Amino acid sequence: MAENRTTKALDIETAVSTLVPDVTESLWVGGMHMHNVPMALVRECIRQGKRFKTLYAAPSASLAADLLIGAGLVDHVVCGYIGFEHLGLAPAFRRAAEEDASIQITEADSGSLVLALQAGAWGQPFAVLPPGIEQTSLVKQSPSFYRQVEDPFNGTARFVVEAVRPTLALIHCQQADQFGNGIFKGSRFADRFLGLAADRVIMQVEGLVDNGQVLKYPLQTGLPGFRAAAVVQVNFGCHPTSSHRYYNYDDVHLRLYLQAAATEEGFRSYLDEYVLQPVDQEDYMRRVQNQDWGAITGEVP
Amino acid sequence: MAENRTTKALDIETAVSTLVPDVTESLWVGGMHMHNVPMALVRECIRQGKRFKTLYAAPSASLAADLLIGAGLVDHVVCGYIGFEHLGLAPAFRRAAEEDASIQITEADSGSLVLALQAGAWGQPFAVLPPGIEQTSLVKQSPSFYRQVEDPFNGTARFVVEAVRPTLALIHCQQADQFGNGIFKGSRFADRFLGLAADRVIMQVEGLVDNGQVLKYPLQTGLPGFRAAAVVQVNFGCHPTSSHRYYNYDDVHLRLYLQAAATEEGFRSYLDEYVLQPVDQEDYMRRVQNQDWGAITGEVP
Amino acid sequence: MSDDYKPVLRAGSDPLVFFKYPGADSEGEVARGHIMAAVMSHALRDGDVVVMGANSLIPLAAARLAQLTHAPNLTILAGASGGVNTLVEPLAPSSGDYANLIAEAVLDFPEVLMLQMGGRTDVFFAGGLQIDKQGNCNLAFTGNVSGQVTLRGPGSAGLPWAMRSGRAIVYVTSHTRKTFVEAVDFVSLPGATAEWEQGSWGGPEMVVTPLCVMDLTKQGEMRLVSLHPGVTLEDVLENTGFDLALPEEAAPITALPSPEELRILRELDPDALLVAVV
Amino acid sequence: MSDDYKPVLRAGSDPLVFFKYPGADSEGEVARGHIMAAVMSHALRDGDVVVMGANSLIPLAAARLAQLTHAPNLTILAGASGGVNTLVEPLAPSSGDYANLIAEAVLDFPEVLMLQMGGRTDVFFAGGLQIDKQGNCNLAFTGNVSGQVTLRGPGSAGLPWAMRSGRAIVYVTSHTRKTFVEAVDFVSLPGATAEWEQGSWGGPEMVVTPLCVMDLTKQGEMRLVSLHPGVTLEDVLENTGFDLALPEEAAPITALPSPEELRILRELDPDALLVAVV
Repeated sequence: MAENRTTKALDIETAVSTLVPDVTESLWVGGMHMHNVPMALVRECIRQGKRFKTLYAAPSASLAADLLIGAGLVDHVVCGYIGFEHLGLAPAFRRAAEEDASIQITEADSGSLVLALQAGAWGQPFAVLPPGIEQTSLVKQSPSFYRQVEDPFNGTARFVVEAVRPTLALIHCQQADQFGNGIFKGSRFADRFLGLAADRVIMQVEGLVDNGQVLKYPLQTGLPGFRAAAVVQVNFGCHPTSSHRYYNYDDVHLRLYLQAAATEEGFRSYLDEYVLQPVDQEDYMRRVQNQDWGAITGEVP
Repeated sequence: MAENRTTKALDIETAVSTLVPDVTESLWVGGMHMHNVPMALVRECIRQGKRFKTLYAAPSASLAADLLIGAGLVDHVVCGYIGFEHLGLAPAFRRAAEEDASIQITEADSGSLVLALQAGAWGQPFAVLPPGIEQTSLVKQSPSFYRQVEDPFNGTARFVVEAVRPTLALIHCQQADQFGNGIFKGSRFADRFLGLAADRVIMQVEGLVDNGQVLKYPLQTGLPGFRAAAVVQVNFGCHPTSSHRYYNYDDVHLRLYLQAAATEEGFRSYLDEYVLQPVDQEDYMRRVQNQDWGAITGEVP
Repeated sequence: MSDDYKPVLRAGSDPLVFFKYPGADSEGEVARGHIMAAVMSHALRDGDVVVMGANSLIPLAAARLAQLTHAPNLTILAGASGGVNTLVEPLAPSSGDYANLIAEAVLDFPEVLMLQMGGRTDVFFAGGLQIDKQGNCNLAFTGNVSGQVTLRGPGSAGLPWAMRSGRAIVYVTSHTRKTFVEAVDFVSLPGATAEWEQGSWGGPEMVVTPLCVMDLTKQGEMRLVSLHPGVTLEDVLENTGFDLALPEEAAPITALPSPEELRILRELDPDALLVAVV
Repeated sequence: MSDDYKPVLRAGSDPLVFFKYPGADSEGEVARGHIMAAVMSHALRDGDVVVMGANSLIPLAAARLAQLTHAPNLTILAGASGGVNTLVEPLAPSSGDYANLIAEAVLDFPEVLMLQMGGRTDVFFAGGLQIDKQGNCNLAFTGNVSGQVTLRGPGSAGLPWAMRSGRAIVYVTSHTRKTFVEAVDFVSLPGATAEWEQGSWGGPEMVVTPLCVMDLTKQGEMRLVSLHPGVTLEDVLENTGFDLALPEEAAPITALPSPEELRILRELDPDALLVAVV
């Protein structure tokens, strides 16, 4: 590539301050459960007080959604799944739903949300759902999300959902070159798909690799560079969630979060200690005391 | 895996005779243009006189479609694209469309057909098309293919196409294990997608690899084994189209075909010489005289 | 897993070296988790394509056990990881774990959903905050008619599509009156629908709990099938919030895993998660 | 490519060793293919995402030329191959060629369609059996009103979605009255639609032929922009089947590629396909 090609590598503070509007229409965060969640980017968004009118939570949102909701930065969540899998329910989301009505929740499901995202990616105005959804409580609970059309091929009533084109997607790849060609070293979850679909993508990576390595193994590129607005290198950026091939999730820290966030006060002090106070990722890592970070900084092939 | 797991490796004659009904509802052939087309399987289907009520020709059908149409084995073709790219138009398809009316042609486009296939794969009854298609002649030409619904979100009229679930897909992978785990060594074209979508998949490969190699590099598996009904090993099975990393397309032979098939008599003698007469792929290869097959049998990593 | 268990982050590793859990006593008791896994395994058939979602420790062990015993041609789609035919070496508590990529293929998660919703799977494993007499499952929230939410669950996830995914095997790790209710507050997974009764849709085939095995009658009512060893009929009825249908004769005792099955389950599960989970 | 050119099948090769075409005289004349590629290159902007379909020899050369000169941040989606930012080493006649996988990424073809139809590209290259005054293109068939097909083309392929893919650059390798007609028999690619005139949709921005460069006026009529060297206005008018709009002043001569552009085009194209193609 020409030498005068513009790099997309940015430091995390600059990437978030310049590429995330103070009030963003909609956000979709990559990863699933306790895996591949771009937590450093999410923490930076919270630190900078970015607000999100709508958060799409699917296929399986966890800590990112819970922190954003608990921090009061989300007006409306379209919920397919927010939880912590075998570790428990989402405490801040619970509090928002059970105790106050400050947040609007659209009850949805992961299949319909992924189909809505797919419709958005293809420029389809809406997605037709397979039969069966009419047997659930969803269509009664969320009548503006699940609408009906008549099937022109056989006259049957079909439920449909409007296309979703997220304004912003935050995604983690294990590696990328400076032009945004991202490499997944393990599961791609829904992240390749999300990266192809969203209006703007900010990509977080463990390490930057040379463009020559991307050219040598193009079949392993998970997301082509032109879809990324910026690439942000952060060590252990998914912590306490996992980054396949690099590190597992930190279930001690996740349990610490769940215990703390069980009360509003506990949530506030967790937020303060691990999100608002740290000046950068290194500072964050110093505050996480149950990890021997030095033991796991080895390079991954 | 347990030692008593059933192999899916079959010889090509058995695979086609046992897994392809004599009259098959619908067929979708993998590959695009002069690349990755499972020609040995297609020739075997013709040899066995298999008939296909509907042939889906998209994103870019070429020799397979032209031979099947010319051989009179297709009743109805839904056409996104049938041609030979820089080498010219499809001679048998031309003759069928220009001279006789023996075949029904539904005029369609590749985008709508891929969306129809996607809808079928997801169990969606139909796919909504992006706006714009109403400005083409397609919607007037094929009113039963392109239908209309009212968008329940804003009242606009939208065109839609019915979901497609092909009864049979023929697909080429460079390699697979005996359980059908297929590996693409180059472009996947629409073939991974087709393999996930079709009712029944027969997979043709250049070489069989050990299941242990699949387990060692699972990220390179292009199609999971359970989607394949059979795996058929054939040398140079895509010839005269290409198999990435193994061999390029044979443009001398493709030109020979185009020249021959320009007349009905020429088509018949090509069909006889290269499809009906050869007793097997080796015999076919002997009849193709412009290739030094021995020079290119090297193993591919 | 005990609370004082402290894993460290896994160092970068090649695909065949995985995170090791501390070993557990493989000579210990037969746990409820072992019994549940074996029961589910027996419900799987050779050639089945089995898909599971979040928190699928027991289903994953069950599917792999079936593969290693009576169902060598069974296919496992291991939830969030996208892993197809993971070797389950070792059994990991999170469905998205890297351990599940010791596998034959890795699908993007939308492809897993597509196969499930497109009807390309034979068995779907599901759970819920609430399960009712008709087999309906609720993973969204509980609450009263006035709209007050009493327990906010994660959301309906992939449950609404269970009827498109073949036979649903419902499982829970706690059997109480809070879980087994007369009627769920919210239907995430439709149970005995008219389509299920007519046989045109999939639906709940079996319900496995730490106390017992249940199924649905042809009329779509939940019925006791067998009691786990040491569990009485009264234990089950006291902990079930609706009138459970009973078999015509006294319910038998759930079969224990065979010695071979137990050996396999323990080998897959060096951390004895199946002992800890229930 | 001459008809007696006989390639052999390529042996198994590693990703950085590609099929070698026989070299051509790099000191030869400036061919129409070179001029067309340079003109198209100039129409591309830095940062553009450029998508092309079948038979895209000239567009591929043009896009790579732009990348190597004024548009280093341009992205190439190389048609059927799915290759993203192929190095075009060497230029290959088929869009699905393995040579296009010397690239930064390889997309599945449905993903290429998705990006195109989803409006994530800036430039789409298109052609047709027929092109009319309003820029409509026909790739399906020609025929008369009674339904008789006179020339069966391949089909509309991805052309219906050009208006969703940004600026369309239309190109043909023969400029005759059979190609440039008053009104196409079938609209595969809608040209100057009302939406295009209002600026809310993309549409044909430039038409490049072996004789000249054209564009569409704001009113949606095709207009001459420049004549290739050695081509007269009469040549163009004689070979165009409709009243071509003319620029206010005499049409200039199309700029030749600069020596540097020509050097790059010849380097990308050792087989001189750009010389043979027109």
